Amino acid sequence: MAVITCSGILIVFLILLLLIFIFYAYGGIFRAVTNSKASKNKKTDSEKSAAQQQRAAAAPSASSVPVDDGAIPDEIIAVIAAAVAALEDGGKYSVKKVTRAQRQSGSRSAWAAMGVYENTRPF
Amino acid sequence: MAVITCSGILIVFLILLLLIFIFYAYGGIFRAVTNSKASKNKKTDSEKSAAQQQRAAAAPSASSVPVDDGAIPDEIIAVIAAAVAALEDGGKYSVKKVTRAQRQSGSRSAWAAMGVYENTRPF
Amino acid sequence: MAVITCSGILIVFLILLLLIFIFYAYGGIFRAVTNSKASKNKKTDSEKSAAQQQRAAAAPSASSVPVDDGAIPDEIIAVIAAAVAALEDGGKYSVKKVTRAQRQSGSRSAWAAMGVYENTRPF
Amino acid sequence: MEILNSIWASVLSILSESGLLGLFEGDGWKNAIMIGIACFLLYLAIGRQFEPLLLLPIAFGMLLVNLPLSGVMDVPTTELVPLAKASATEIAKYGQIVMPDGQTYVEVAHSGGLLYYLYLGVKLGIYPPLIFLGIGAMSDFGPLIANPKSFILGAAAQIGIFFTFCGAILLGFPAKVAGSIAIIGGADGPTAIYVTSKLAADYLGPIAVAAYSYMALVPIIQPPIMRLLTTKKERSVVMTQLRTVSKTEKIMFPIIVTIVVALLLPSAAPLVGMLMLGNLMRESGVVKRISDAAQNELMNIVTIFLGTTVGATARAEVFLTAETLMIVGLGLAAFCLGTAFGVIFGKLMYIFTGGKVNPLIGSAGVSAVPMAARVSQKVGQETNPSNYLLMHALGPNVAGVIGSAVAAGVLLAVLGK
Amino acid sequence: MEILNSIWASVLSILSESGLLGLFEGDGWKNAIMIGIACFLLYLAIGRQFEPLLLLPIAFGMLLVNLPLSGVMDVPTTELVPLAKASATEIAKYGQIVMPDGQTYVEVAHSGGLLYYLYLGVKLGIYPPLIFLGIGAMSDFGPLIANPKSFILGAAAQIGIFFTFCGAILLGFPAKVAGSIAIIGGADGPTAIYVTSKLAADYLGPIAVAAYSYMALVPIIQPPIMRLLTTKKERSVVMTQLRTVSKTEKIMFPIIVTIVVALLLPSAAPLVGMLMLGNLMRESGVVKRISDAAQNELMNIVTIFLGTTVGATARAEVFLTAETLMIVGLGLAAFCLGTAFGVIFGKLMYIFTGGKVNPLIGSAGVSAVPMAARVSQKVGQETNPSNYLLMHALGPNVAGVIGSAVAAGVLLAVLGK
Amino acid sequence: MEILNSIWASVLSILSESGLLGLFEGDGWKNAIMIGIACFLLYLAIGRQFEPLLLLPIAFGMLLVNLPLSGVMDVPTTELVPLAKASATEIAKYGQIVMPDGQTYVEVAHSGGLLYYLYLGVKLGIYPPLIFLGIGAMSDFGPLIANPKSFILGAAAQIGIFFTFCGAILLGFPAKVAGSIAIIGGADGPTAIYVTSKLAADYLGPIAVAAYSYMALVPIIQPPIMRLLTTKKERSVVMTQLRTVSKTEKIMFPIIVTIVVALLLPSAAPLVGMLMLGNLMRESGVVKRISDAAQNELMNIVTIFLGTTVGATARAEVFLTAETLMIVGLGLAAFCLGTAFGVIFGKLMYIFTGGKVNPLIGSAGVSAVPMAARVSQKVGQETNPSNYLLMHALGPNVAGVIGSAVAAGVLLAVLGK
Ligand code: NA
Ligand code: NA
Ligand code: NA
Repeated sequence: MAVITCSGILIVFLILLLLIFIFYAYGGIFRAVTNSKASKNKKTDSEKSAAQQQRAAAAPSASSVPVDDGAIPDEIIAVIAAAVAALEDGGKYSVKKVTRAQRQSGSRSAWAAMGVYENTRPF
Repeated sequence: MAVITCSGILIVFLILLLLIFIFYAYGGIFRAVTNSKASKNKKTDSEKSAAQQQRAAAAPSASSVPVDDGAIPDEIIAVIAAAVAALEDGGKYSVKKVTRAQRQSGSRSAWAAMGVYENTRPF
Repeated sequence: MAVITCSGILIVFLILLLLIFIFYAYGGIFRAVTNSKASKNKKTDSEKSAAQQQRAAAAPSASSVPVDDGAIPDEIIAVIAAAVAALEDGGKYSVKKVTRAQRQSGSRSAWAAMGVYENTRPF
Repeated sequence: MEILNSIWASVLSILSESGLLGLFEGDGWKNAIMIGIACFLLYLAIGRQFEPLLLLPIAFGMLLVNLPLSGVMDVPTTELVPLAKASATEIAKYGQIVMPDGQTYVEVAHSGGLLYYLYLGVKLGIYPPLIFLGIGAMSDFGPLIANPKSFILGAAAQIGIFFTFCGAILLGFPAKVAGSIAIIGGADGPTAIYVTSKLAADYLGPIAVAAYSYMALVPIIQPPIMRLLTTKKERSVVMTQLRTVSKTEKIMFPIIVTIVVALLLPSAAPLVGMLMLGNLMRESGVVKRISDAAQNELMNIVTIFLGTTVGATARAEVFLTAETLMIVGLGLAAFCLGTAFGVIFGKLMYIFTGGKVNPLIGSAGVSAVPMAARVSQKVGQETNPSNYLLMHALGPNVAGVIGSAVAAGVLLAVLGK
Repeated sequence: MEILNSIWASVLSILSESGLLGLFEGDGWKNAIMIGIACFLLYLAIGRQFEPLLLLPIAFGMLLVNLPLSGVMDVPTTELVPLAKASATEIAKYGQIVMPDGQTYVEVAHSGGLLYYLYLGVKLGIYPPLIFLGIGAMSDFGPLIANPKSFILGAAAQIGIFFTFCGAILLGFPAKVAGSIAIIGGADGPTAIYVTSKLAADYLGPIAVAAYSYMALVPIIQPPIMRLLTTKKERSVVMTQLRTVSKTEKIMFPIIVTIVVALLLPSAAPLVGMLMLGNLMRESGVVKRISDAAQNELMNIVTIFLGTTVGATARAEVFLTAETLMIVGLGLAAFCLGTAFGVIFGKLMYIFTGGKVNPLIGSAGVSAVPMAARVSQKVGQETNPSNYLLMHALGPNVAGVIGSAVAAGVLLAVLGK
Repeated sequence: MEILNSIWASVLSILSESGLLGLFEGDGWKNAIMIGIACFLLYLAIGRQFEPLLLLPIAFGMLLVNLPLSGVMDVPTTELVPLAKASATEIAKYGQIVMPDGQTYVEVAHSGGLLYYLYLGVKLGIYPPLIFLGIGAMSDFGPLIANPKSFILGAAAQIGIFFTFCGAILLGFPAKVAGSIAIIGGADGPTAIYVTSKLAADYLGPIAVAAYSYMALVPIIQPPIMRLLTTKKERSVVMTQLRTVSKTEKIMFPIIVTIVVALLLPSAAPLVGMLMLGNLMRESGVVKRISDAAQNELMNIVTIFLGTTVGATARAEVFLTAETLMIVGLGLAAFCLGTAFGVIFGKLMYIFTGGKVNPLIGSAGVSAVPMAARVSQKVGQETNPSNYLLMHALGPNVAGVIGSAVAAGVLLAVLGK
């Protein structure tokens, strides 16, 4: 019993310690690689955010509004966010999704049909 | 056969009559309790709607704008719609849905992650 | 082996050729029928779109905005559509859905309950 | 040249094993008729929108199973292949057995048809309670809680079930089949399928078709009966508004109903239990995720499987009989009787309450939610255009769902041994 | 007159076979108590929102199975009916067999109860891995990848499991049951159910109820232990921000964890494998359709089935025993020990890192995602209101999920033979 | 001290039973290679987006099953435990049997692995037709109805299947395996899996991987063949616009195709029937609920199960053989031949219609919807940038789906006995 207990604890630790080791090693490599990339990315990021701040300046506190879905140009999102923020007045809501209109099947053109198939092709 | 028929009908009635009896008794108790509560609630309700009317007055015709998801005040939707329209300027997108923010995995902050987990915690 | 191969190919072709034959025949009949109907429909269609254009006149090119879900009064849709359309300027996308708030179970009226049941009646 | 001959021979052999010939051999003409019936049901489902969510899959299942040799409902079988004729893989997989004749065989397993496997959910009584779970999660029992005497109307409309049971016995049906036919009068699809799968699975096809057809015909079948049995004065009664029902009452309702019904009538437990679990998930307000799943993904998937496989039980040999015609007739009788008794009890309530109850809401007790309630509303407005009976009719309407589940429990308890 | 008598006799006979009488016969009072417990659990689930997504179905399953004769968990059976008593349909369907007594019988099959069939997914170990698939698709292992030493805390919080195993053995439980009780300390519902279904399925009811109750009580159980074991100075440590984790790292994480854990501990493969498959679907970003399905439709449906059927294992005879009380006690001990060891190892990390680690994040290692991490955050803010530990606590928190799956694997490997 | 030794011994014993050692014993190196292949396929799925919706689960299933001892695909077994060694619970649960050796045993049941149970849906031929149901509900057969002669191209592109069947026979494959390999040329995943599960289930792994890989490679494999076989003049043909198709025609299409195909070729009924039921649900417009369910929740869930379990059939001993290389080669040949015959028949149509048909749409007949149609469009625009062939290519494209289901039916009819 004591044997099972102790060996059980030991094995759990051994396995998770092995994972720690692997991910430190792996993460180290990655950070090295990523850092060099990141320095480039940061620049473009900061440019972007500067632009965003400027634009958002009209509407106070807009910068804290979260947005998802990359498909929509940032500017539009920013404006919507600003609009929401301007009126929300400390409220709890924000834009969840701003996506392309997805049309109903009947009126679907060939190109739209493509879009549907695109998701389903593998089957 | 006639026995099955009649006893069947009898049992159906017996069971449903028992349910009637239970829910009349139960409902009677409840109405007594609820009535006293209701008189209080009604007051706050009328106050709320008064406040809403006031707020809506500021934005003309906004009150008639349809909204999905009751969580978002009407005025905000109207402004968003306008904002999108204002900037789209030949753009291809429009407001599909305006709901509470549910962020995508990538950019999710710890607090947003909480929100997701909240739903899933029991598992 | 060669027998299986050739007879397999033959059968595939036989079956699909039969389908071709059926659908040419069927389609021929249909086109005949549909053409006569279509000529009538076109007329009503054009009348409809004329009416729509009139209504949309306030907002240029609004007539191209598709709308689904009958639940929302047309006027309201029209206003939103107009707002979007006014700026969209010939774009390809549009408001996909503007629906009524779907209320939580508690506060649903009898008529709203109908709507729910409507979908589920067959069960 | 010879190869061309053998190719042609091979093509002919494949086609000679096709189902087309099956239509012209033996009882094949029956299958042809069944295909025609399936197409007619498809027309009713699509063109006339007769309960399309179930009638369309039922009709398509009927179509598939009656295309000769399609094998979609084949049961899994094993075949004794002499050792000499078995392949090495087969021997490795299934082993060898020596049979009493002294020969060695390999017992090769052949899997069943697609719809056979999906049909297990009907056969084992799984799908109907799952659909009831979804219905419970969609249903608002508020109008019933506000006016519990609606339960009487929900009980009265089940009387037709038991009278039809009598009739079916008198027409010579065995008791189990008679019970399955009678339950059509419950005007509740999953209940009818559940009872039939337990008592007389061979009759699933005609009974399901009849049940869903009559449910679709509620707006045509009920009004004449309602007008016949009521006076103009009765029909124009305006009922007082229902009280509001608190959240706690709505939460307690499914728990109490489950305990009462399942204690008194255990055979109704699966149906009533799942209906009430669904409703509890809905009214509790704390498990929206799974309440939505019960109403949507689970119910939709089960509907597809249930409809298609119930349709696939309608093979020509069991469907194309005089019995089917009798079932259709008895089902109609059950339905009309249910409506009539609902209205008659409505009249009794009109009398006993001194004219406060409009008897038209009684017909809604047959179930067929929400169409029957809407019919009450509509017939009421014919007499008094400003009369809104809908909310009051919803009480008997949902009571009818519970009522037919209870009636199903009685039939299963009495006949199911 | 005579017919009225026989009708009345028939009604009495049906009611005498009802479950109501069952409550007053033999051990029926135990069922009555179980119904009371089920209602209390429903109150906890709905009124107090104790893990309602699972506790509500569990409690309802418990209610249904303890209504006498409801039969919802009946196993399928076959009955030998003497040839003379069998109906023609039965003979055609089931064939005849000659028994050793020389008589000819028909072996009639009776299908099982609804929940019996749904329970197969628990019994065969299918549902818990599928729920892990969904959890994986919902989980963000970023905080763990950014700070791999969180794994130590995720391991430490499992120590309680093994100590409780000792305690359960000392209290006289057989080894397999002791392992199932101990895993409650893992604070992970599907893991507890998976282990118990493999080792001691009879104890599913009490173990699942205890596991989910304690998970719901995390905000009440943990803080006192955390405050007791830490100094104010320790609790006020502000941790440095975590580095960002690249997409590639997030994609490699589930693959590496699967290979390492499943290679070293094959018995953990189903749980860890599915958790990581779900996470890979999420992080890959190329299979949104099925990643969403795993998180939503699949998980919701499985949750309904899992909860209801686990509850339905809680029959009075296995639940109303002194053992259940011991299980509740041992489970609490396991939970508290897990929290304590997490905090203690947090203190060790505080010491070894020279005060850079706040020991409060250690308690999050018990799993109970994300509540335990939120508790760390909250207790931290009591001391230093501007301290945001949440992100750092999420690392041990998700490590705890992997940790308890590994501990489950160890228990299955050692006890599961 | 002694206890430390025994703890250490216990740890070593657990690790010695781990799968890690399995990689270095006997054929374990094969598993290591398979893990590498699985990781490579994961890279293709995620990094290169090769049909990720199925290749990702397939690769992960392959990974799991090749981690030694993970047991995820273990079949359920029973074990004869001598009475003395059985526990009381086991004796109560499984009963006792006296074996021919005179000893009393308890036959203890061990349940199978997670993926074994999920795999039953593949083995019994359930998943592929369900996916076809979803595809049907997603597909618009309008372009095919508008131009029925597209069926010829959909048939022509299946010729490669039968030639490859010849080739596989010549390379020494048994007929059933040859048929399964050949169906890769149908460029249709579920069809390939369905045929293989019926004819040669052991080959599911390599055949599924090959099928989905080539489907992903359509934009790379097809264009050179298309350019080689057509002249610039042919490629620049602009086709006249397709007529509009009425709703009634779209509703009749699935009914007629089902009846014709299932009557002539019953073995194609499950695939074609479900494809057409899905399409009927879509085009009828009256059952949106279940049409959406077929396209989304049902298809997504089945995709997860299908992919993972098909991958889990790829154990080293069946995958790491010269046969797999041949399968990959034959599959490629089948694919190229299919494309070529599609284009060649396109040329014939070009000739017979006096240049009204662009032969490039022929290659779309291989299925691989909609990628193959898009390739036709793209190659067409290389020559004539203002040429829009997409809509015209969609006709042969969806005809190819029906065509390969018919070809599958032929193979099953001829080889499946
Ligand atoms: Na009813
Ligand atoms: Na844990
Ligand atoms: Na094809």
